[in-house]
Amino acid sequence: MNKVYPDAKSALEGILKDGMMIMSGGFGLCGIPETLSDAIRDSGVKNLTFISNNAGVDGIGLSRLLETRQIKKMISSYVGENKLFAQQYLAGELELEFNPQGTLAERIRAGGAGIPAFFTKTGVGTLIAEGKEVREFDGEKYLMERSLFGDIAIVHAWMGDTAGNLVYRKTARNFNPMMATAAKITVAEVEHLVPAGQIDPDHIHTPGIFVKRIVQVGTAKKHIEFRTTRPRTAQAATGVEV
Amino acid sequence: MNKVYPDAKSALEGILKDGMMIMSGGFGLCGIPETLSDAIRDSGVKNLTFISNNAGVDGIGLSRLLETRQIKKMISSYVGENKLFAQQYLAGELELEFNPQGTLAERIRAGGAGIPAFFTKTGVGTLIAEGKEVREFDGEKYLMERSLFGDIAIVHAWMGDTAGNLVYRKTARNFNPMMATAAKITVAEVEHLVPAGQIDPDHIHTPGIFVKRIVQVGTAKKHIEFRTTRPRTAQAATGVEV
Amino acid sequence: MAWTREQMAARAAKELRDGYYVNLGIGIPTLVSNFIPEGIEVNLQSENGMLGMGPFPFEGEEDPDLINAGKQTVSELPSTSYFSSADSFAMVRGGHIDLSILGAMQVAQNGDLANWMIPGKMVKGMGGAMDLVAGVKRVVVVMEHSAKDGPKLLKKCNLPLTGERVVDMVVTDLAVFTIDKHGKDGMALIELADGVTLEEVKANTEAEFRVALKNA
Amino acid sequence: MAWTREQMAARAAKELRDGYYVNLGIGIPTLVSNFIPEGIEVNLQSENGMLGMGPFPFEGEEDPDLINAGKQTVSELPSTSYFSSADSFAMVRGGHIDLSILGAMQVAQNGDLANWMIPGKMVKGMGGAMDLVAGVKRVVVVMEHSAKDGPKLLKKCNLPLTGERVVDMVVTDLAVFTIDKHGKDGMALIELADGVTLEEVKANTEAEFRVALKNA
Repeated sequence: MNKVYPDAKSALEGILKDGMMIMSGGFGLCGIPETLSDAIRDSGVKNLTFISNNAGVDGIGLSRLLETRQIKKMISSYVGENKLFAQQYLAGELELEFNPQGTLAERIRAGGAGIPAFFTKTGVGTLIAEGKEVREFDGEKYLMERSLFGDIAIVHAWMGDTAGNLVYRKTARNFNPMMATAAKITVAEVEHLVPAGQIDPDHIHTPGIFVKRIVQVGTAKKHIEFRTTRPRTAQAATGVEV
Repeated sequence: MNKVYPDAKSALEGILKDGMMIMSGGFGLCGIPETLSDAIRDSGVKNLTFISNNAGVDGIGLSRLLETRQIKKMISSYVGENKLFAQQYLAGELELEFNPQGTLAERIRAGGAGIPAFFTKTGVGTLIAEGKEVREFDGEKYLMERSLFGDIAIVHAWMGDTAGNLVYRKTARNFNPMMATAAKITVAEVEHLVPAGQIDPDHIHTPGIFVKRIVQVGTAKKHIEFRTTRPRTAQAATGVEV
Repeated sequence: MAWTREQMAARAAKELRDGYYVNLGIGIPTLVSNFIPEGIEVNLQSENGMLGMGPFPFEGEEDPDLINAGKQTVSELPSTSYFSSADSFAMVRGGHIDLSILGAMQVAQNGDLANWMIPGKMVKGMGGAMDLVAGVKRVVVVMEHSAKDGPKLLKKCNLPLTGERVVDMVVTDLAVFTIDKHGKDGMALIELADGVTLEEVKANTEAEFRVALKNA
Repeated sequence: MAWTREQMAARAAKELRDGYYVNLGIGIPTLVSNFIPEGIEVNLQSENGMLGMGPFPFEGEEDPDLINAGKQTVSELPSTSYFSSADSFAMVRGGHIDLSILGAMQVAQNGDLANWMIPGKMVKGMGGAMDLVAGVKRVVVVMEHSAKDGPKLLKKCNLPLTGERVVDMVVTDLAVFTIDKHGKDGMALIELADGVTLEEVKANTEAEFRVALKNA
């Protein structure tokens, strides 16, 4: 059962359709499956709903599918980085569903885990609660949230093997592991592809069962959104602004 | 903030009380926090409720707290290995709540994750559904299950560091990671204790935030419940019975 | 002449497809792994937290930290990964496992399954059985056709259920049946074991079934 | 004379305790990490999936895979661990984080908080703010006492809420208040900034509050 594809285009072949719902990993520009989202752009498929914490920044990531108007709707927690997004939204050309970030993450996790709905304190008494069931447990109010499940998921990992096992690197992990579990077909792009057996099985973040197709993309497309540093002479203060 | 204790007794000092609810990791005899459960036995604390997938086998693990009648109630998925358990249960001396294994795991995960209740297909139309809300989502029936949260959790890990970060080994991981998140105070026993910074942060299974106390116990207390092997001359058949 | 345990396992193994992720129960289902058809790659899941379960270890290589859901020592494969019980049952419940092959005490003609308790006897617990039958895409039961006290394929189970409308196929020592668990086609006899007659199957089956024998 | 941004951050930092796990918002809250009291060890959580967040990296050591929730490059510490967004917010929602320090547009006297949208203006999204205020054990707001168009400490927020009854303490450039968010003690003024008078605070605050000044 071969899971390895030679490039992003072939890894997406036969599974893209107009109007489909796509999970796309990443937080900001960190850990986004940019090679795969660019290939979705190139495919020309349209009227897409994307579930993604953010919408890229102008010219990078999902923003490139906004340019071509292939995206009909976004389910996100924050889109503040993206001017094109704001324009299309204000012009009524783009639907938007905001989810609190933790609720979004948990809805995706629930989708992959066969849990159709769960309760959370997040959003009680806010606009997010509109139209949702509110229920008390042990004297506290909670909202019922439904799960999310995509037609396909695209994720980015640091390393993958031929069995589809994935390892993420540092904060590039973010939404990728849950999304990998929450779609009919998950396609993974990896910086490094190795034969099965090369990754310590205790270090695997996403077991191969969740990954149907895998493609090696190298490390070229990695971006820094806000480059913050401290000078080498400065004293090491935690999180200091410079 | 020191988390390291010299032995199991001191690691449990001041936190044990009669009648408390204790989460205890492990599956069968694999990955059980036996040094800590033995120390709970030695403390003499009683009327305990244990949440544990199994109840040890006669003479090992939680079974030793059955011998001393310190356990009032078990919340488990399978207790078939334990003759003493059967005796006490049939004599009406022990309460028992069976949970499907996946429901048990998810109730614990929910407890640690601030989710008071969730829906699952598991157990619909069975004895497990008695007294539980049944609800349809997209034409399928689901049960509502409540979360579990303990007074303390005891877990066993392969390696830990002074910041409380834990790494489990192979199938000894099982219930330990969720239980570590689902109690007011989590005490971890580890085979190997290292200074913070020695474990690759991408390999950590339980972040230190969940572990209040940690004690090194070595590898002496590890048991095999069913020793199944194949002779070196045999052909390598998967899962072959010998 | 009915099928042996090995023949039943071999028949169940014909349900495997290349690339399948499969969970095998204890007993005859475990034997299925000895009959995986040539050229087919199957990945075994063990619900205690392992994907890519290998065979029993060589003598002297048993590892207390490496067991299957039956608490037996097993070994690793190149594809192996480990995960928590929560992640394992998320995988099960979420429908990611293609096939579960397990034993049963009773199966009803609508797909109801009973395999975890007998009232009045000491109850050991359901372990992961309820999660597996509710969550796995396709459930194949492998069991003896009859118990000492009568048929096991019933109109309605009289033992407490493990799951409601969950069984897709039953392989016994006498025959193979399919069950349309969500639809209205009910139960169908699709194969007879070598040398077994239709009359013999009818005599030992309480459940109502259509006869839909292949190559008959 | 009101407090500077640095003085506000320093005051908020006094709420830190040894061993605390803390989430800091963007802006003034970020500055709090510069004022961690001597002898106290605090662990910073970044909700995108990191515990044990270190300072900005040295020039040339920026790593695109290592950012905080504000998408800024940061560095690792010996205690660092990484995890998924689901695990990160399980940590937040489950009440495992001791303290969250964050900015606000408005705070009401019952602890209601508004900090994510202004109707009629482009909405950027709430990110993780709603989860943090609902889940973290104790929430401290650090903000300017007044906006250009009037008070920010109100009887009732008129902007859409981020959370209902979630704020425990407010540090402004003029004063420090506590809020009994679940009880009936309401809001209390407990400190004045250097050189600020009670009258000045009263004139700039719409919310009703008790005066309970320490060492006054």
